[in-house]
Amino acid sequence: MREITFMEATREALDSAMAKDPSIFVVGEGIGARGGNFTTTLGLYEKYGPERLRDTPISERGFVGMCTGAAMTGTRPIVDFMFLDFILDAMGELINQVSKIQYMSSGRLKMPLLLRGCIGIGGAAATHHSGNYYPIFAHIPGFRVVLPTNAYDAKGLFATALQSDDPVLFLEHKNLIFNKGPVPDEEYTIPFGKARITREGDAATVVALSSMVDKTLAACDKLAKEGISIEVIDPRTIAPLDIDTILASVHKTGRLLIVDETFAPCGVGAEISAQVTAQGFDDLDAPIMRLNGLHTPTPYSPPLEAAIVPNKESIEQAIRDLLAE
Amino acid sequence: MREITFMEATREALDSAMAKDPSIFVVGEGIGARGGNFTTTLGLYEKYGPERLRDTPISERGFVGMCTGAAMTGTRPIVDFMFLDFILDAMGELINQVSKIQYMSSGRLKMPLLLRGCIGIGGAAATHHSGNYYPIFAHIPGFRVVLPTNAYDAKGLFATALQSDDPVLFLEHKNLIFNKGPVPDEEYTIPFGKARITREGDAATVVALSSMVDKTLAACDKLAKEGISIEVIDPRTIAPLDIDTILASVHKTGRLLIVDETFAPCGVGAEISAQVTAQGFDDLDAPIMRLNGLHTPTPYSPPLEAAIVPNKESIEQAIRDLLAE
Amino acid sequence: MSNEDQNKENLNKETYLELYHDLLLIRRSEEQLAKSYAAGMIHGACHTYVGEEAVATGVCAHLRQDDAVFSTHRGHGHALAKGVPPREVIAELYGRETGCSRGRGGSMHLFSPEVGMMGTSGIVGPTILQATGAGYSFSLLKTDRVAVVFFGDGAVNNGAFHEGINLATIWKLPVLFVCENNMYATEVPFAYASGNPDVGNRGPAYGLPSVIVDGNDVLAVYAAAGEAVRRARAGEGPTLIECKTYRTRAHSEGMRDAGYRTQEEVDAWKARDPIDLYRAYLLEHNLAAEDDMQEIEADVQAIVEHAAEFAQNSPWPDPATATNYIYSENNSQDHEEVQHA
Amino acid sequence: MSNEDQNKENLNKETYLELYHDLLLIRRSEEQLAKSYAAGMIHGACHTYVGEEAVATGVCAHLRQDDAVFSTHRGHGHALAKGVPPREVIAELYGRETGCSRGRGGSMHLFSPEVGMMGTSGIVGPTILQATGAGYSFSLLKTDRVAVVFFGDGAVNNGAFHEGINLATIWKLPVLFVCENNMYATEVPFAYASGNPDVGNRGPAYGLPSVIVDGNDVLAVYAAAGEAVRRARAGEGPTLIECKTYRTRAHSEGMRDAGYRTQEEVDAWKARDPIDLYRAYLLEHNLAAEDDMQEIEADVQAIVEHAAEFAQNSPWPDPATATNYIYSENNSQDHEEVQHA
Ligand SMILES: Cc1ncc(C[n+]2csc(CCOP(=O)(O)OP(=O)(O)O)c2C)c(N)n1
Ligand SMILES: Cc1ncc(C[n+]2csc(CCOP(=O)(O)OP(=O)(O)O)c2C)c(N)n1
Ligand SMILES: [Mg+2]
Ligand SMILES: [Mg+2]
Repeated sequence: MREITFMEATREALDSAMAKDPSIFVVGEGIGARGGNFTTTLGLYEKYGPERLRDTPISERGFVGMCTGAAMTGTRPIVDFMFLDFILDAMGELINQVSKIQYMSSGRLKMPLLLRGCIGIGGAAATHHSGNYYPIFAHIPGFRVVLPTNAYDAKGLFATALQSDDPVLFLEHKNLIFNKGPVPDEEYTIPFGKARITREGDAATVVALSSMVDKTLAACDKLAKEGISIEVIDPRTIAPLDIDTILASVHKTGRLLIVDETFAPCGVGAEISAQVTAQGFDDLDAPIMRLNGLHTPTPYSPPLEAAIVPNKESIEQAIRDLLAE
Repeated sequence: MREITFMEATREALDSAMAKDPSIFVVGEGIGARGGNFTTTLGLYEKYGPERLRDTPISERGFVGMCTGAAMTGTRPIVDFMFLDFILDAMGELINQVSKIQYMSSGRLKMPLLLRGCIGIGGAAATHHSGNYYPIFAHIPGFRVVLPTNAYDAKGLFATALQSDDPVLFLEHKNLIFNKGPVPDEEYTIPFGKARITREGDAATVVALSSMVDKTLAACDKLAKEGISIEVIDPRTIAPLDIDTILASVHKTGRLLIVDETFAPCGVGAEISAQVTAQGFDDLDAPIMRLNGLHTPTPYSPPLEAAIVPNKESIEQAIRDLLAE
Repeated sequence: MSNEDQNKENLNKETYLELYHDLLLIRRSEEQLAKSYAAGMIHGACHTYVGEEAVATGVCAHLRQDDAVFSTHRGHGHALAKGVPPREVIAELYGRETGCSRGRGGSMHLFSPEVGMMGTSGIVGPTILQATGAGYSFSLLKTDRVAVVFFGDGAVNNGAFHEGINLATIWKLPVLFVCENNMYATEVPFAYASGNPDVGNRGPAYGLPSVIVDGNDVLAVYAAAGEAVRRARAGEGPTLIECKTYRTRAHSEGMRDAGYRTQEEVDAWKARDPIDLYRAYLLEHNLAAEDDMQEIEADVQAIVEHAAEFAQNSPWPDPATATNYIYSENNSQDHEEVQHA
Repeated sequence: MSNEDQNKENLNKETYLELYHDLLLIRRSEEQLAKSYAAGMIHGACHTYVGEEAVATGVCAHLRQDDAVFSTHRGHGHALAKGVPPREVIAELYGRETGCSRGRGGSMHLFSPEVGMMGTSGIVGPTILQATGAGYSFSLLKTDRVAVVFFGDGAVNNGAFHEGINLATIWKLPVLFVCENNMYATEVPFAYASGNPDVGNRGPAYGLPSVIVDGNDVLAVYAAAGEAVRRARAGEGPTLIECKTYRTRAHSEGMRDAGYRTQEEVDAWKARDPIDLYRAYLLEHNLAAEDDMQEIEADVQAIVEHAAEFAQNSPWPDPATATNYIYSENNSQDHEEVQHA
């Protein structure tokens, strides 16, 4: 099968959806003629014009609130934040309005609002350009939160996001978006709430999020050489969260590690641990472990930056520690 | 000892601190001559005047950002949000600036910013006036997060908050602030990160947050009549979190339930569960359970509102279920 | 009445009487809600619109059902003027399943998309942006629909005002930004909270037309809104309208209303009650007869009384439905669950 | 030079030369950073100030060390003008422990409170509010210190601009709001992004004085800033100053600089290079001699070269210190930990 990048894959899904549905439009800084700082919309301005690929002023709160109203009145807006960090200026709109309007209108209004942005630590982007923040959106009712990890999933999950009448956060890790992978030409969707078992194994289960999936697989390759077989699960969406697939795996392996680049406290790993403890307690042969990035703002200097993020070696060690329990 | 309300207790701490330190000032809507929608500053305007009790326009982002700069330049601002819900418009300032400036300045700037607001579901305040949101601030590095539950603690914890050079969120549940309790006249502080064992017991440990403490104690009184003795822990601060006291209790009881009015996913209960599973696994005789408010925006109508919050009966049932495990 | 009488267009009698009907419907509904609040029938906050009726009435008279209105915490009048039945508004504040938000919202969350009432908000600011977005939809979809947002003077100092007006201006969106300047945000005077005591003179800073109107003069509001709606439908872009008006009751029911404004000030504004002024104006200029108006007064009285009864007799929402409607996918399914519950 | 030459006050020779020195120090430092970036010595983004030096230079010439400057993602020039040593700026971009933020910040997070450089921000907007807060501190503490914020045209459409300017105005805070209008936010033209192509004419909307200045004329900036600083120190409140200027390099180093502006436009502005203009002006009016300036040029060259060497030879931060400084309580203790690590 042909191989294209993660970002090309989402662009394909976006292009075909925009061709079919004239009510879809995109707003963001530099997403017009420039095609997006991360090439999210490259080539689409020429096809769909300035009204549907709308360059904006630096008014994150303003255009999120605007797109909220647009989604209430018959169009399907996409907000392209470039760096997800900029979403924080729009938190009031998102938590008090976007996530609540379907409920407060007793379902008579829909909220087909797609929010996308690049997340993640890397490239000495420093603390204003390396946020993750997805646990916040998993905490708040009303959102769908997608963490795609490869080109194939990116296309299918983005297609699903484009069809959703709920607000969706589509969060693309900076270190993944230019990775290539096999992607079918035809359109397809991947349902939210269905995890992918990325690697089968029976000694332990590792749930890895976003950029941690590839690093975990690399660690598992190494361990496999010693005959240690690890099961790796990529939830793909954290809201909804496919806890059943995780529970089934833990039932098989008896051991669970959650690897996440972002902060541990009140994070996704905590939620998964709490659910597995509550529902799979008797399956556990060892304490559930978490491996997270350090609980700190992101430093700029490369040696500091490298020190705060889990890597192949620290993941391998965490798995060994879990097996030793 | 004399009994005063929770809010009177914080006002006492605020008044004596403002009398001593002329660099402390308060901003908010209606906190001047009116004395605050929740009487947070009643009587202080007459003593300290308009510059130190500063009524503001409806510019939450603006005055939070302003107080960030003030805290960087030698004063000690207090932001009084009235309802905490309004803090969401200032999330960019809080997460990208307030929580990071000490770090980015390598500790050469301090951030003595005290943020207070009323939280909680009740009184048909509906979804824009009943937010809790504290798990978000526990997730982000850099904040201290305080959930006082009675008048005595409120005075001592507020005094500590007033001395802190870190940003502190002091979150007062609407249903607690007018409760009376014994409070010494003299000044005292209560350190952050020290839980209170509100009730001793050995059959199970219940960690209860904010408004859930009193409801849990009521449920435990009922169970006590049947000879069931439950230990109840009030963490008082969730960042820092006193996990040692919780672990010690679970070591004794072998069973843990966390009761929290707000959302379960990626919440404080999940964090406590994950830490206890990781560090106290061998002490557990049963799965750790959580009882949370339902994962939904807050409805207005009283019967709906009552249906989404844990109460004495549902807590009692949750404890019985835990003991039956 | 106002000194711009001369430059008032002549309307037909029906219109004059419809305006009177709407003014009165809002006033009597608010008076009913105040009574209900005192009687403990309303469970949360209740911000009445008494004294400001001319603004919603004069603006909404130009709107079609497929136009969109966005409002504030003080939104009962806007909902009624846009055509939400009084019984649904009152039932909502009573917390009943028959309310316009099915009891989910209460006073500050009134939704009735069926008639273009797109919502009120307990948070000051956001609906300014949402109206801008409705304007974006209407222009992208090539319709001539318009969006209107009502907001208080308190919202003017909020970033939402700045960002929303700029976005609507640079993209020429069909939006009316209607500021109800009643001089106070709760008890904080606008003259204290803003470096500029006016709002309707800020158009040049943004590049859109702006006007200052006597908000207690329904015909002055009607005239200004008419021109702004015409511009919007014609694709000429947004307009900022400041209506100078006054809230004659407390900020919200049950709240102390002292210490921030003088009795003289309140009395002076009561003497300019928009309904009294308009009624006198119609008679003085023989635009309507005493009986016409008495007939309307009787009709409105009956409507509001029946609405209150309807609300009083309406069922409470089923607690088993408390988590319905959070996600679109689940809505139908949730209903199922409820039935089987 | 500019057509307001006549109304320029006469400064003493030292001042003229200091301005020249500062202009040049910024230019040469930026040129060094551009070289370092190309050489891979800079790890994150690098937004240069080339072409805009007259703004920071003309404003900061009036500031004391105890005055506060807040800046943006394009902040090297502001830091240097406020007195941060070039070696600390360059070392910071190199990610070294000797940088002004100890390597934690990089280009967009320059902190040097010791000299009143209170920070740059990778997020557009917040420092406008922080400067307002510094003004609040200075006025509450009854000092005559002033706060200055530099921000781009892109920040003008952000709510922070609106809320910050209003707060500073109603409380008469000692703040200079200095907009560096270089006509683009990355590649989005201000003329597209704002309904009003000017910023310096917005004072009346807020109730504070505002002016439009030629941002490539250091003496024009110096004059406008001088009056604004005087007002601020005298307790007369804030001023909004728009400096029309231009960025002659790409938005950030390594970024494609095409498709949004014409070569003619770039050339026209290069022909008005603020340093060339000023140098010519000084000679023409016999305000300084050729040797004076050559001496400064040699000094600056040496300073910058040594700064780059210093940075190059500086140690990296210790990874064991990656979580220091998050909480004030722990800072000293963290240091301990580090020593024992
Ligand atoms: C963002 C936000 N901050 C504070 C409040 C609390 N609050 C409710 S109404 C109000 C005053 C609003 O004044 P204005 O906008 O003039 O409307 P009015 O009540 O005068 O009609 C305030 C401060 C709020 N609802 N939202
Ligand atoms: C809130 C926010 N949104 C978007 C960005 C991305 N961004 C970085 S610089 C920039 C353009 C800034 O333009 P301007 O304010 O005019 O400053 P200039 O770069 O022209 O000096 C943008 C959009 C950001 N840093 N912060
Ligand atoms: Mg008002
Ligand atoms: Mg610019």
